[in-house]
Amino acid sequence: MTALTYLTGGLSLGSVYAIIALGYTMVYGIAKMLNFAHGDVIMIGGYVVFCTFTYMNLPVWLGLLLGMVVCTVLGIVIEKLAYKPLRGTSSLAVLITAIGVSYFLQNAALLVFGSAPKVFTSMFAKANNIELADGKLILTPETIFTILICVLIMIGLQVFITKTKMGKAMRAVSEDNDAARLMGINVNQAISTTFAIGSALAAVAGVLLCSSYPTLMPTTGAMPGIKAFTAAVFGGIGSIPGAMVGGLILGIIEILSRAYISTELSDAIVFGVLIVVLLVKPTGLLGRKITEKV
Amino acid sequence: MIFPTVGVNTLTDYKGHSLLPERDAEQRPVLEIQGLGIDFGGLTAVNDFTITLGPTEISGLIGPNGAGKTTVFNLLTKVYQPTRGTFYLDGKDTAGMNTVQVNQAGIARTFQNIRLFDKMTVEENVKIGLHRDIHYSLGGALFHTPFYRKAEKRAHERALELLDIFDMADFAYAQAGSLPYGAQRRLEILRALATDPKVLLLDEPAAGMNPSETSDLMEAITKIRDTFKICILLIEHDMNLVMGICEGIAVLNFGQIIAKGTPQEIQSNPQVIEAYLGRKKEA
Amino acid sequence: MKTVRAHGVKGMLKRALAVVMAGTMVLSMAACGSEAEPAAESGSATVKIGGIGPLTGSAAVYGNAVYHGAQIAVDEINAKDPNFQFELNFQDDENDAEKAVNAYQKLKDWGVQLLLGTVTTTPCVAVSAETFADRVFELTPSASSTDVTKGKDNVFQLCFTDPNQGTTAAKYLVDNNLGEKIAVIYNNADAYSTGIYNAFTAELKKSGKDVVYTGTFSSDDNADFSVQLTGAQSAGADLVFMPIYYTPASMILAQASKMNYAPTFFGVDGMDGILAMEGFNKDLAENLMLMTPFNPWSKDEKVAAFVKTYEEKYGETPNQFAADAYDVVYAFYAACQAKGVTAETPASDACEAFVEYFTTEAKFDGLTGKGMTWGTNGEVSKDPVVCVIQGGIYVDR
Amino acid sequence: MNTLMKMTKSNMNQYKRSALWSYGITIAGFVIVSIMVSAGLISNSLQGQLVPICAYISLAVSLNLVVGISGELSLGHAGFMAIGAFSGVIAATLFQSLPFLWVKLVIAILVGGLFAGVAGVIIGVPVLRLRGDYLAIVTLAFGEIIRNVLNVIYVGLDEKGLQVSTSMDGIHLSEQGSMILNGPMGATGVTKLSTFFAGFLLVMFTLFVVLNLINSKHGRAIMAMRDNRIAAESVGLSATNFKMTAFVTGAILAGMAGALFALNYSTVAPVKFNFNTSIFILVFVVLGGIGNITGSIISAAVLTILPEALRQFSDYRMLTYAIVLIIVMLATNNPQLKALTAAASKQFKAKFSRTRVYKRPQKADEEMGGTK
Repeated sequence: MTALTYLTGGLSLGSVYAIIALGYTMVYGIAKMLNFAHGDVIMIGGYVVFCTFTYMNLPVWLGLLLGMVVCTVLGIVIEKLAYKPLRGTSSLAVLITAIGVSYFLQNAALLVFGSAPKVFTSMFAKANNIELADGKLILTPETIFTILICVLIMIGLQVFITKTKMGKAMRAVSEDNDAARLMGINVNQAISTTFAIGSALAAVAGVLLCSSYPTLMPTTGAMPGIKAFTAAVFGGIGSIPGAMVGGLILGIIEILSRAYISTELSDAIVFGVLIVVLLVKPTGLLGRKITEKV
Repeated sequence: MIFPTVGVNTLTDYKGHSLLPERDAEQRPVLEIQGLGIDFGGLTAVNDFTITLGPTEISGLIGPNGAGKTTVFNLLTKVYQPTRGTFYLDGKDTAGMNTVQVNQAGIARTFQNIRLFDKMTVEENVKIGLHRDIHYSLGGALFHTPFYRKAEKRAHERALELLDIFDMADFAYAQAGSLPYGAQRRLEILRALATDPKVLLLDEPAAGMNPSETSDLMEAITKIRDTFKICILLIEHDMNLVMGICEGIAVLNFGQIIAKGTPQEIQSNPQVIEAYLGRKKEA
Repeated sequence: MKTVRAHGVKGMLKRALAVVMAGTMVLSMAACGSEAEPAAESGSATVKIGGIGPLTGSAAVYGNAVYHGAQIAVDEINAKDPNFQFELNFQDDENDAEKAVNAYQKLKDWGVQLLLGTVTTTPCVAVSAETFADRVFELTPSASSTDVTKGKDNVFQLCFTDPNQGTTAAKYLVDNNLGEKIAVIYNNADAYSTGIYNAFTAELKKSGKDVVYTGTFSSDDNADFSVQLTGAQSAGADLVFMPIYYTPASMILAQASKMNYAPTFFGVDGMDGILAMEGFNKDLAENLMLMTPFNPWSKDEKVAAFVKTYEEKYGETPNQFAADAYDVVYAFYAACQAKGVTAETPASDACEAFVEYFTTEAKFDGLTGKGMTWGTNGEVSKDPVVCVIQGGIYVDR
Repeated sequence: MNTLMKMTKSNMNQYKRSALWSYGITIAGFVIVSIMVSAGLISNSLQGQLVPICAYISLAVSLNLVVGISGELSLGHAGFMAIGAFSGVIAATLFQSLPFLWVKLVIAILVGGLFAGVAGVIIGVPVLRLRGDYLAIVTLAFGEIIRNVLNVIYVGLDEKGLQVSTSMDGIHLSEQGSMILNGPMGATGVTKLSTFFAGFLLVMFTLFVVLNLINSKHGRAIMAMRDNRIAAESVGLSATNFKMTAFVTGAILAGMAGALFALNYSTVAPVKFNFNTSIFILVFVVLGGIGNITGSIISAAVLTILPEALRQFSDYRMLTYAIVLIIVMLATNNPQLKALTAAASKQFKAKFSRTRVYKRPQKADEEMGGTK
């Protein structure tokens, strides 16, 4: 039974990674940039929703909506001010700028919200645990809802990018920026939309992250951000189902290695598995093979 | 000379079927390609590509756009591993070799969309081709020992010699990317030549050149063949060049060889005229 | 608490505005390239106290608490004593040894006479090596490792040392028969936590008891504790010792409650502050035991006054970091009075005088203990207090 | 025209020219700062940063070898720094009894470089099989693994020799013994050995190695691989060998810098060498210009001082740092601004330089080969 308990713990952690990884993979897939500030947008989303709960006493759905709006606006503003001017330059320059944005968001949050950690009230505080096998195996509502929402978002995104006009434009941009422009696609608009969606997802991810692990600090987004990014690469960055699968597997590996091998070395093991996977499948579990034209 | 090897499996058979000038007929072919083919996701890009080249001949590979000419080059340099068939270089089977090994075995190439090392100087581009001919260790490199100095000096002289072929020694220190288009093409040829190949593959060497540059190039290609005693296979759309210097020509259409022969034979081949020449507009 | 919240909203908006202002300021500064002098309100001669601690980064909460606590003490003293003025210059070290040494050098340029800090252990070890060489007196409110003071006669601690806390905690548990089976969850990437853990297990072994389960985590992933808690639960532990800070502890309590696991939780001084966390469900901490020198709900007059001022000024309940820092400043004040240290005293003279004072005559009453004295090794001697949380406040045991 | 060509021919090798700049700036910086120090013109704050600045310059230059020259984005450089730092500290403690400070320092730095180099080989083999962003994420992973593993390494020393274990319980020291490495607490009570002069020498050594490597057949091959892998392979250069050379050299130099850095403080903990530090070093490289060694030197020095210089902003210090970072990145990389500066420098060059620049005719960006 303990093994199953660990497994559910892994699912719970993995589902949080998965939902953050979706945002990473979305932005990487289309804008071809590693948005290292994504974890911090999640943190901002968490704070905004925290404020709506604690200070304004808004209902859950309204708070979430507000958080999504704020994050979306934030995402678009960041994209316009910091990333767009660098479009077409070396990806390293964009990477460093993203890190600058990440520093900025963390320190801005520190000044605005203070350094003291806040405790986030779970969105699902009113729901009950599901207890199986005489209470030995417990599934928290956070885990169940995170996985459900993650699957819904995954399907939604998949439908969006395959079926809608904007989604198709985004895919075209991801395939070939210049060709897409020549075909009359507004590349800037497509990338902005990508950031908007990614940031809105960040708000959702922030709420789910903080519901499962309720401490909120200016650095809250940093480590889950890196882990989720690893998950996205693990699953094949750019692939939407890959992010989901990568996140879940990474969470389970992390918890199991903590439980059965070493709590000290669990991070090393997670990263070790990532390395092995990439050596066997250089573009991740569900990633597409890239060939260079000669 | 492009020679049909259908039914010819051994190298000794080659002599008997050679249509080459005397000088190559007595020698073993340098490149023997047998039934080479590749599929991309079920689509056959090149199929049953079979030709044989003598050690000092200049041959042409022509065909309409999309016929698979560059793919043949990519197969010969193992940028793509062939789905079917193989080729022998100087009698040695190349199956299982990669790009690097094929070059070390003696095949060098140029690229249709020039692939120079743009940010480096002209001389350095040639020196990179000379790499395996420059002998000093990593220690020599890190501490610039006398071995390093001597070897670098020799390499420098050799690079200038090569540059002289196209009269480019004066541009030795210019950035390769800043050269005019035609000069870049010539530099790429020199870089390939620097690796001391037995077979030189030129992918549209005259593209973007004006007629006078092209005629200089024709002269230079012949000169290179004469000086270095190597086999040259080129892809070219400029029919004056192809008909002017090639001793044998293979015509490719939809990945299949539709004709092989001397320039005269090709010019009068009705299939070729229909598939290729007939549609060609004089530029 | 309501007033605190109202303050919070307003404060936040204010601070948000300030961030925007800062951005504009940077731009305008870049444009005209002017140099802003640090805001020094130097009217009369002041004794210069330098402070170092993390004001940004993941440990910012501790540094800010120290900064705020010390500032309150400085303001009080300056208001009270017209003949004696302190000036506090507090520098950020991001909880990094390199940055802490940089901050210290900056303070030297400023003319620091007394050093309050540094707040966290690793930076403190690095800085104390410098102050030892420079002969600058250093009293840390919270860096509790013995490495901080080892071999340095000028460095003193106001908090308990880690081994001291670990040993005391183990003794207390055994003497009061608090747990049959004891588990430990600690942060193995943190000097403070590891130090207490090592002393704790060593002491426990002496009394013939064993730890049934040890779970570790590292600062970076203090998010998921399901493995550690499941481990403790399946080992049948009825007491979980947590020599960790309150942020991860709050997570542990929340997750344990979800798992229906309710052993006795026992924390150390790092646990103080858990009740002040905004949004924390205090029911989770019911019956949590902790060793803390500071109880904000204490009836003590001085404590009540400090808590009131702190809440008014910073909108949150002070924790032991703030109280320790407050005490450090008052200890400085007492020493200055006793040894006649003034703005003119060079740092090295002040250092020798203070070393003598602290090792011989000092007997200091503060918020975090009565009759504190110091040994030549720099360690403080004061009584540990074990509290239990009941009804959302600390109750002495 | 003809004379111009002749001049081009006799022009100095571009690497030699940039090498002269790098050495020149380093030496000039050292001389000026040394004079200022002896004249007492320099603040404690700046003086305290001299050794870390030297360490960061070495780190930036060595990372530039990997990122700029070899063209592989490495996000785990701090890992090599960590290995150098801790092995250096252990070596310095082991050789405590040797007479001269500088002998101990040199040994520590060499040991640091050696261990980091070994790690570089072990890590390089799998890492360099990957490409692009996947390679970057694997270097990040290795950086984190190194730090994670260092967190569980305990090293003690007594008269019987070194003891190494993965936990405190595994070390049984005699009375005279002491711990050198204490897991997550790292090393405490380190004797400070590093000096500004030693730092200067390490920077010079780093420059010597990196610049010589660049200006050799190995360096050309490394850059060829970076600029156009397919073309490089077509002339018979095998990718992994040369990338490995750059990667391991970078690791060794980072390890040496790590040892210098660690021996400047009385304590060093694994947490120092986290992802943020790797990024910090990468920022130097990117801001100084990818592949530009002189740029790395300047940006490492400036960006190390900057957060300290921003202390006057107190609460807004790190926020200001972030804003400055973003603005500088935008200013130096925005295509429009870049075109402007390029035009200016071209005019400058036309006046003062003898380098011949040909304008490349606009060619249609035709894709190669009709077939795929």
